[in-house]
Amino acid sequence: MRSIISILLLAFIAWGIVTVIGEIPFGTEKSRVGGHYVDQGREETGASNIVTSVVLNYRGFDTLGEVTVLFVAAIGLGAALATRRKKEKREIEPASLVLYTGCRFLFPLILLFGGYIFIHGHLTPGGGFQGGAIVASAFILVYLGCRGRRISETVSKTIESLGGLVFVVVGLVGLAVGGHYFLLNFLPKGELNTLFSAGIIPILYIAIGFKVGSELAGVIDHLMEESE
Amino acid sequence: MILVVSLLVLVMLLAAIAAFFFKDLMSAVIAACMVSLIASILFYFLQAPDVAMAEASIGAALVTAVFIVAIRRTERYEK
Amino acid sequence: MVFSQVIHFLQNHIYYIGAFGLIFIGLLIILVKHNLIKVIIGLSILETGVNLFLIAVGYISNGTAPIFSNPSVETQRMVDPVPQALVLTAIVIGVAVLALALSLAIRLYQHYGILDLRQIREQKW
Amino acid sequence: MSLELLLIIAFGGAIVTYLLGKISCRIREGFAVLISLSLVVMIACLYGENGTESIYFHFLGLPLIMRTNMLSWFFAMAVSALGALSVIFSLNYMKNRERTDFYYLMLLMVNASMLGIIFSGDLISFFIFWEMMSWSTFLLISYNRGPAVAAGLKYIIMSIIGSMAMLVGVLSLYATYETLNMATLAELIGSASSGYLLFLLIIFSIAFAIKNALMPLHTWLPAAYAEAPTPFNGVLSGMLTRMGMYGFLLIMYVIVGATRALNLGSGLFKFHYILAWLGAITIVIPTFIAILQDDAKKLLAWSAVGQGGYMIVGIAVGTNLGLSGGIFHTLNHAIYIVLLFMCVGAIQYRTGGERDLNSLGGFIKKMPFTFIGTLLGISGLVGIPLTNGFVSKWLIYKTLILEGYPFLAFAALIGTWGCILYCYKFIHHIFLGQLPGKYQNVQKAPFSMLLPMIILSFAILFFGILPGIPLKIIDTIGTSFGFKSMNVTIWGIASETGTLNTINIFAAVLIVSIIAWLMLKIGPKAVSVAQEDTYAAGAAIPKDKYHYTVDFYNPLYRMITPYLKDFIDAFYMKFAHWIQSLCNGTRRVYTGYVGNYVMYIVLFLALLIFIRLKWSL
Repeated sequence: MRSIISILLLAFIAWGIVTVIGEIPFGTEKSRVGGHYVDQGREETGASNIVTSVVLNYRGFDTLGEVTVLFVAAIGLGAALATRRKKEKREIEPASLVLYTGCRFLFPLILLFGGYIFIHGHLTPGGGFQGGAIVASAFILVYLGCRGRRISETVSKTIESLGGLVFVVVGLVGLAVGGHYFLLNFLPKGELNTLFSAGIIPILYIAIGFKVGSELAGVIDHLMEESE
Repeated sequence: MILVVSLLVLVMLLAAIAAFFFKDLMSAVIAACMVSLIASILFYFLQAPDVAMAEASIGAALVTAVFIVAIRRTERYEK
Repeated sequence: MVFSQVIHFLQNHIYYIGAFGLIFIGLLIILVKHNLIKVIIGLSILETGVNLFLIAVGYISNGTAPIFSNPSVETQRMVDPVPQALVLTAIVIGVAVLALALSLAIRLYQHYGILDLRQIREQKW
Repeated sequence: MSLELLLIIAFGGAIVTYLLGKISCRIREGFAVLISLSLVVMIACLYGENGTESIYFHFLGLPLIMRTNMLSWFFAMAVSALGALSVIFSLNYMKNRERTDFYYLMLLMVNASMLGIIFSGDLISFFIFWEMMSWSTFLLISYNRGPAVAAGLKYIIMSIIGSMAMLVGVLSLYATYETLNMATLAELIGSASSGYLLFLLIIFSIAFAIKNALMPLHTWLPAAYAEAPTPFNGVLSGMLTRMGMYGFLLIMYVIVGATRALNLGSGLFKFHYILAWLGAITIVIPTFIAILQDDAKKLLAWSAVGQGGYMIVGIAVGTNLGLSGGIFHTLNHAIYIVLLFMCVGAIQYRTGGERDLNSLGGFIKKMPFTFIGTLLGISGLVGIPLTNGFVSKWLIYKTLILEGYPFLAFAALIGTWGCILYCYKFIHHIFLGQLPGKYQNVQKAPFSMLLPMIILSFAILFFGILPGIPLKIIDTIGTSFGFKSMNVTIWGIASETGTLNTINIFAAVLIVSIIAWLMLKIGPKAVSVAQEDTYAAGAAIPKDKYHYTVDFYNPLYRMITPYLKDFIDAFYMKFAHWIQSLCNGTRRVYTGYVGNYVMYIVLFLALLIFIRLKWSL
């Protein structure tokens, strides 16, 4: 009964949307702000990747909020799953030798790849969030493959806090130097398409990369804590 | 080109419908993972490599891992 | 003739169809299913659909990705970077929210031993 | 003597008392007594200062003003004196209780904020002190845990309703006149339309009627009185509840002015008529509810509601006699109700908190001073000549008869009859009758409890025999409101409207009592017989079996109980249940099931699409 009503309602809404969607032509330029970013972005921010310059420079404050949401979600998850830890540790069946070695071998490579992604965020596709996720996936690999090995909680918390701190401090320095707005790009822009360009963007993306990586790794850690 | 895209969309929708019907939550999660993966390919076709990368690494990998961990801590079959 | 019409239709609408298909399937899962984890799966599918729709709206025909990786792209049009930045943000927030929701689901399961929303009566505010 | 200093001493003394309590109990108690006594002395020094104003602070751009005049001196004197006596009474009563530091802090805080209310010369500081008083009272009422918390909650909810109504009035005054200084407002308000004045009076009356427990809004009072710590009951019933009276005087006679306030409305529906009739209802119904009570504190609480009606009737009638009667009754009622609560407190202190009238009895031999105090207290409450209650009730009756309100006078008379019944029940059930076996070893009340009781007993007689002293002050207040003077003499009143001469009454009572004493002396001596001999014909029955203070007014109970359930409380409860079921209906929509919420969203979307397709907006 409920499913029939739901399907009928959704079909009605779908029909309504079909009548509307024809008015949104596919593949045309719809906003001018995107054009402006594309045209002026390189001169204004020095980053080759316009998405990066939007995320970290034009809309940097939003990103700070996003990082905060991530942080709050991680805290909430920790709070929701916080239980009194059981003293006795169950015997964990070790993984096979091949898996264990493979994971240990792959782990630094994945970390390296993640680092590459977020260091080159202003030049190539990718950036702090993607790189951070890749770093976190390396930790998932370790959790699943090499059982019993964990990242130390203090270390992950420290890295995470430092990442957030760097973001805020760089933004505040920009505010202090320029006096106009938060996250002012106060460092020299450098030469386009080189690693040391785009001012504060690589610094911020590295900070975000560390922060997101440690945060997501912490989330996984919390989730897996008792299941093992 | 457009036929490839159409095929991908079709597969994606089928995977989503499969996620609706599977009683085994693990299978449903894998179907959802497939949806994310194909979505990331579509993002790449739409000239959004950043998003494609994020969707592939986060949507397809991390979310699936989180789901699997959660299912292991609860129960596997939808009653 | 019919074939070219179909091609034309697909070219204009296939991404929208995919996006809204995902949205409606996600909504349907949330509306109909009672299992909490299934509901969260539906949420994730819905979110993917919304992201796909946003990127599709920002697409410009024959545009390139908004990255000046080599000098040859300078002459071409680029797709809108703003929806991409938004969606990038949305994906990351999505995974955080999803993880939080799942942790709450785990907590509920620990407390009630069940994931069926209809049978968890005390969760009324 | 500046008023700022007075308030600083009052509030600072409360806080210092709390801090001293962390060091030593004895220092704290000594300091609390010292502070409250010094407040009495300082306020006494303010006598005769009139109209002095001083700005002590700026709040949101509004000057906060303090001022003195005779009205505030009168109330401040009563507040500080009764507060000091209550503090002295608390010394023994509160010993060995927990959280005594907090108790003293809040008691002194209530006193200080009442002084703030009385001395404030603008409405915003009036409101601030009013709120401070309400909240510290709430904390004190809830001091004993358990049912006290519920009582306190009831009090604070009604109090908040009242203060919000008052805030609306204050803001509307500010919006109209851009000042909240009472003196300036009193001048400016002369030009206001009578509709606006009616609105003002009604909106302020809600606040003050709640505080003064006027009939439809009295429901907080019995529970609060019954559950509050007994030494605080004195302050609560004596002065705090009567802040509502002060408010009525302030808004009716100080701000709006007597001539305007007494002419609002038309025909029978004049504002002050309706107020007087509410007062009359408040006299009759709670008095008879008081008869039904078996709990000593509840009985006094309902009695206090009833006596509040006399004051309202007195000031609402609006002549110089009535006004004097109302104000004087406020003072008198404060004196004897504090005394009666202290007596109950002494009984409770010695019996371990017993306040059920049916299980007490025969304390006359054990606690003679408390008995004499209670006797004088109920004499004042009933209005027996030579006690202060007589004078104020006489003034009110006289006014009602002179001004031609026979029905109001009849209501007041019925109230007095009922008053006699419950007063006799009160004293009989506690002091007369059979002493229950378990209380054989009860001792006299300690001196720190007896001292305030003795002082108050003397005050009852003093104001009863020499009513001229307070009436002189009250006459000054009345003339400052624009009423005619009453020609007060020290023995009473000697004017053409009414003559009261307590010297004659005193002489008459003296002669009668001498005759009675002589008759007792001359007539045959009574032989004292052991109670067992007459009651059980010599057969040995345990003493507790013939405890005859139960079911005292049984026929009367049966007659009036069906009519006098606390129907207003029941009405409020019914209203609350109705609201609750309404909210439960809402909860059927918000079920806590995710699917339903999403369904609402989808339905709303469908509605939007339907509207768009239908009218193609």
